[in-house]
Amino acid sequence: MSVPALELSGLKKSFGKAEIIRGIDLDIGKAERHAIIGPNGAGKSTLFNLITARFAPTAGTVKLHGENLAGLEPFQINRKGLSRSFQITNIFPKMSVFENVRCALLWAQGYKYSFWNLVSRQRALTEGADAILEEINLSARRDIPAGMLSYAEQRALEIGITIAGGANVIMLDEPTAGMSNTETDYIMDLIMRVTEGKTLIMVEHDMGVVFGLADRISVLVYGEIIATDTPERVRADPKVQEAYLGAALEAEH
Amino acid sequence: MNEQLKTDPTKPAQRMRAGGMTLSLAPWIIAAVAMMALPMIFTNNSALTIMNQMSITIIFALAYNMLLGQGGMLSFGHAVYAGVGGFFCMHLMNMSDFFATIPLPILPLFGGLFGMGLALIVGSFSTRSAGTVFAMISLGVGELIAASSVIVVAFFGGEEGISGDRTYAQPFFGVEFLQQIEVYYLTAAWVIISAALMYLWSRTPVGRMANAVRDNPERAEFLGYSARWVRYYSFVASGFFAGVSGGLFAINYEILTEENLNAASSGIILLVTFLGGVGFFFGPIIGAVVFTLVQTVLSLQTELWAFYAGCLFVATVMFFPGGLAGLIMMHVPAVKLGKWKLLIMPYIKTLIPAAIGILGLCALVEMTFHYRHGATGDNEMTLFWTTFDSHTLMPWLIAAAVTVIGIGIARMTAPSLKEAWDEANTMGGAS
Amino acid sequence: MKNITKIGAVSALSLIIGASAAFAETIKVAFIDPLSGPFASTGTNGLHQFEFAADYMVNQNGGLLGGTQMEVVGFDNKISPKESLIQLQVAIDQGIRYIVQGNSSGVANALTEAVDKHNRRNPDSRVLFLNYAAVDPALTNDKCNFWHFRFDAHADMKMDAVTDSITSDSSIDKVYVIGQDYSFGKAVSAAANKFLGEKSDTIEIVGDELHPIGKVKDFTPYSRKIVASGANAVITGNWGADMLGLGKSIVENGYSGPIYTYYAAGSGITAAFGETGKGAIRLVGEGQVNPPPSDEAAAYYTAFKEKYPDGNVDQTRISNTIGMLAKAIEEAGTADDVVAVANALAGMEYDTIWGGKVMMRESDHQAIQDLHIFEHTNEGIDFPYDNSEYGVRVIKTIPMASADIETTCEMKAPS
Amino acid sequence: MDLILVNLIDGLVTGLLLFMLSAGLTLIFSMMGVLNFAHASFYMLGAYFAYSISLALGFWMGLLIAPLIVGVAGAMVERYGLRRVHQYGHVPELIFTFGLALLIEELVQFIWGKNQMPYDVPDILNFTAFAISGNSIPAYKIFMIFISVGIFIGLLYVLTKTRVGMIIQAALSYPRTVEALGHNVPLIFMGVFGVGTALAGVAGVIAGPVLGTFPGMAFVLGSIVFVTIVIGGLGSLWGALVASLLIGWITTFAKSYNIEMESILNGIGIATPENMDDNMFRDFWSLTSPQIADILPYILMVLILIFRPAGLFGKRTQ
Repeated sequence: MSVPALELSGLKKSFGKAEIIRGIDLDIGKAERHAIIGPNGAGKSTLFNLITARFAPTAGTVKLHGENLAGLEPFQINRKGLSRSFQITNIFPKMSVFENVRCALLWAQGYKYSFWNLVSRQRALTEGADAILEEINLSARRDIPAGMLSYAEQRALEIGITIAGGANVIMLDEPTAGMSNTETDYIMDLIMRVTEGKTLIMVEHDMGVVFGLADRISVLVYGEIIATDTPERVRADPKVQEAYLGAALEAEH
Repeated sequence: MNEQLKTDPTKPAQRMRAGGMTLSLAPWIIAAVAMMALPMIFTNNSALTIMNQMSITIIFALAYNMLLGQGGMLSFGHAVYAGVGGFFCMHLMNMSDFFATIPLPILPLFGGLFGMGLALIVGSFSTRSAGTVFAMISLGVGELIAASSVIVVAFFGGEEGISGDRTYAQPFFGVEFLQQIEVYYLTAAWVIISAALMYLWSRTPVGRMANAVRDNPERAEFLGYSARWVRYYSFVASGFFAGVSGGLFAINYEILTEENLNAASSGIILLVTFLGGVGFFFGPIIGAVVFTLVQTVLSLQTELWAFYAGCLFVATVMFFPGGLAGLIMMHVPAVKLGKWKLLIMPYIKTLIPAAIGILGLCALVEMTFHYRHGATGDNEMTLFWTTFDSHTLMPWLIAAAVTVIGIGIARMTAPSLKEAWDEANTMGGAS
Repeated sequence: MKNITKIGAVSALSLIIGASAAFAETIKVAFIDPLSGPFASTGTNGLHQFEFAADYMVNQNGGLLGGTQMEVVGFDNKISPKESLIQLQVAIDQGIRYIVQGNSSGVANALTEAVDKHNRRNPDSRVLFLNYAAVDPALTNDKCNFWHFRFDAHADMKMDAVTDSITSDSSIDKVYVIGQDYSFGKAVSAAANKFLGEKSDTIEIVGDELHPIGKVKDFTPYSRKIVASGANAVITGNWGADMLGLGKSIVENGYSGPIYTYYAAGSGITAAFGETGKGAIRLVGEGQVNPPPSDEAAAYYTAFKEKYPDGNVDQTRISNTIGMLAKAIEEAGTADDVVAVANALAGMEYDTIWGGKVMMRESDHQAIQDLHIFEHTNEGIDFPYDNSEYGVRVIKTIPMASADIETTCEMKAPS
Repeated sequence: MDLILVNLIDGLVTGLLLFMLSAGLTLIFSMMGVLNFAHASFYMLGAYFAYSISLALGFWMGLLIAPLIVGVAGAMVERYGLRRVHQYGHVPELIFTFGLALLIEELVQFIWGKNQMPYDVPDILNFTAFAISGNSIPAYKIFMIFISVGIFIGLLYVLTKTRVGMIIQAALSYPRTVEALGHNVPLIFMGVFGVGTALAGVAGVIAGPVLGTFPGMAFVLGSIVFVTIVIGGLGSLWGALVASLLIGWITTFAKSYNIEMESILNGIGIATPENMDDNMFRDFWSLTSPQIADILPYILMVLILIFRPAGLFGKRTQ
């Protein structure tokens, strides 16, 4: 078997005495679409933050394409091909939509910290950014400040920024949170398109999205994964039913 | 971010700002021509000296804005980079053998390199985080270097500072820089070059990422950029241009002293930059011009210049956080819509009475000051080309009346100005 | 806000354009000193003394050169060398040929160099620099030039007088030297060590230290050390808030001997010292005010107080400066040729209303005059300072002090 | 030994004075996230108001009334100035207080002139309380200690035992939650700002007679107050107390003992270079501790920020 795209082993995280993540082992294969679900407070966002080095793990390792990420800064992890979005919209509000995307392309196109290139003169950069705007359907909003976009548009932009760098592992933290049904459909469609052939890991509440998108689903409850399997089998798993789905479904209806 | 969501998307001013910043040469050519032509209008040496001072402040303020406006770093000790650059230039000037081999116009380059050198050192620990930590480290380092300027006499020359003579440099195409006008053109050339370079910097990948890091350092990190390195690069570049302004200071004044390093100078550059407007590249330029005029010209007219400057500054922060540049750019939408003409009459109706009212208020302030602190028997004072006795009732009544009427009229006409403003900024209708 | 910009622009224009037109119907003297900021009180009081002296001594006596009036124009340098150089340029452009300045040796150094360079580069608009209070010895030694004249005794000369006073007092055997950590403070310390070492074998310097200038909030720890050292005389070059803070703290923490100093009178300091400083504060300086040396001096002081009730005549050398400049202009027969005026000033002997003579030494343009040791007190004071009951009274006089003090100056007359 | 005791007392006075300023500043910072650059200006206003009042009504009325006026002035500044600027973000707020500091200094000069004011210790306290081997401790210093400690205890009581204090304490940690609980946060802000500035006013009233009442007094003290709360840890009242005392003692002891750089360097094994006159670092070699006593807090602050950005007791870095 080939090296998994992302491999978590024995991952733990405590804040003071509270143990939020209690030992997670999980392999996510290349080009797999993987969803992580679980009740509120299960530690989904913490898990995301552990993987992307926003927090340092108390124990355990994270491997990206077989490479241990311990001790790396977020920007270093990003350069290795892992990109993420945030639960709370996280864009550059004062810069234009176009510039938001262009910034996301800079490192990937190898400009690094250069101060001898003028960004406006780089055709590949401009075309690349415009192509992504096209893809996320924001071409019409190209030159207005990102902070003025509607909420759904900002979420779309966030996804655009996340995928722009060409990372092959994409992590999306609740991409459809707080959206209406039509908006959710639009974003789902968008995710499907832009993550074609890439590894996708996402945290999501909306079961429709999860079951529509994911190849496999992990269920996280109180810092532990109680099941990892295809959507159908997870749905049928009595443990999951008991621990999560039943309660969640009840609450939703 | 929520703050941003609240901004009104119909306000085209904001759209403009983010809009495509095309590399247009026109403003640069106009600026260059204007700088060439200015000495023909203002011919005497003091005007040249004041314009040189403006130029130096412009470079320094633009360099400062690389931090504050573009990088989101608030520094309370930036004068030390300009100062140290200047001090090194002064030492170079005094190394007569070496100095005789270099033409004077390249001296600021050395200032820049030394300013950059210091920034390389300090930045290595101060740019780890922005915000309060950066501000406080800058304050501490600034105080330390300023304090050592009177202790380390060997380098800083103590309270007298160190001085030299610019004319010992190698003549530059026969020019020895004996006259102010020659120095003026040297300084002007550096202003254009530095401003252009700083503008271009803001268009490079690292310059763009400086904005990104200012807005959202965390997001920038997840795009592959280390926020710290981006800040460091901005800081070092800013140190370079600050050093250039220090070098120009050395050439202009031929002396550097403790005041080039101290907290007051660092404070003033913050004031200048914010007054001009941090949100726009050209903001600091306006700030530098206005502040230099206030400091050198208004201070000849009134002892209370600093009081007025303080009021102007506080008013700017409170009412126009975009600074003077923001005030100007507010009008761009109206101009784009071709409706700016709608504003002329309301402006005349409101701003002229307001101006008169404010002048009346200034007169009252001046008279109070004269009444309290003027010499006995020296009752006469001259204000706005009128000489009168400040100890009689009449001038007070007149000034008070002018103030009340001026501001009264302005208040009365303000609503119609508001209407005209809204109208001029709405799309559609007659244009 | 825009309006203020407008005022700025308009006044700039009117100033810059109008400036060159304003040529001298009067003989103008540019006073370049702080008129705003923390040192403004000293500067403003100095300006008043200059304006009064020009009016009282020159204009009321029929002016100069057959009726030309003298006018003192204030320029605010905010005690910044940079601003001083800008204002110097503005003054020169207004056709002013005489510059007076006194506060801060740093500014004086910047100005004397700038004047020298300007005069070399622009022989058509040469100016003279009349320094009335900056006491850095270098100004009439290594850094001397033909255009600079000093009307005050410099720091070493004053220290010569102070140490004369200390050595003649047999009750003093332990001296503590303390000063601000910058060139002047260090010069005071060096001079005190030098003169005391030369003049006496019995006096011991029990402490010699510097403190940061303008940064000390509480002088108590320094005072403790002074008291603990058993010193019975203190010498300090402090001025302004540092002088007041140090002086009050020393006395309040139990020290009872004299404090010899340079700048501890007028500008609010006399009033603020009040009873605390009585008998303790001793100043060195020129120009006797209490008791008044002549009726003329008393009349001058009274007239000044009538005009400026809140002011003090605490720098009598200002009237000497104006008096000697006027005399030199009359002798030279012109106010436009500053070289002739400078030549008339150099070597001039002048009878001052404050008693004795002032001699402007030709070799270094340093004034030689009587120096006095004053005491801060409220007894026998005819002319108190700061509208308090306290003032300074002469307790010792050194006639023509340091008349033979050496100079390293190599005076070069312009070619 | 006796001198150490005397220095401890002197350092305590300095430290407690600093604490009265830094306590107010840190309260304001914790609540509003604003470093109030004008804080020392309110201290200056306290001294000037007290001086003017003392001319008419005597020192004690000054002590009573001046802080109230300063507090009201502070509250007005919050209400009509800072609250307006608040919407633009933290940096403009900081810059606003910076401008305010300049303006207050100009205003003070406009009203009271530029000279030092003859504001003196009241006669009733103008005596030597006791002496330790020839070093007299003025009664006024003891009075200053009592006032500062009294205020500290009062503050502690209000913060820990009263309802208002509970709300403020909660607001220190969870400002948003407190707002969500329906408390009038703007009013709390105004109150805290007023109380903070009033504390600075008290410090001014009692420090004016000993440290001098002059237009530069705010500038002399201004940045050192920030240094104090940064060292102590932004938002920590205990940190402010510890840092204030630390700075008070460090500066006092550095001034009292002539520790020379040369002996330190020799002590760690660096020999004095022979030709001192030509040496680039000659001024560095001849440094003594009193020379740099008042700069030491800045060095301390920079070091702390580098190695422990949250300060001694701080939790938040921003």
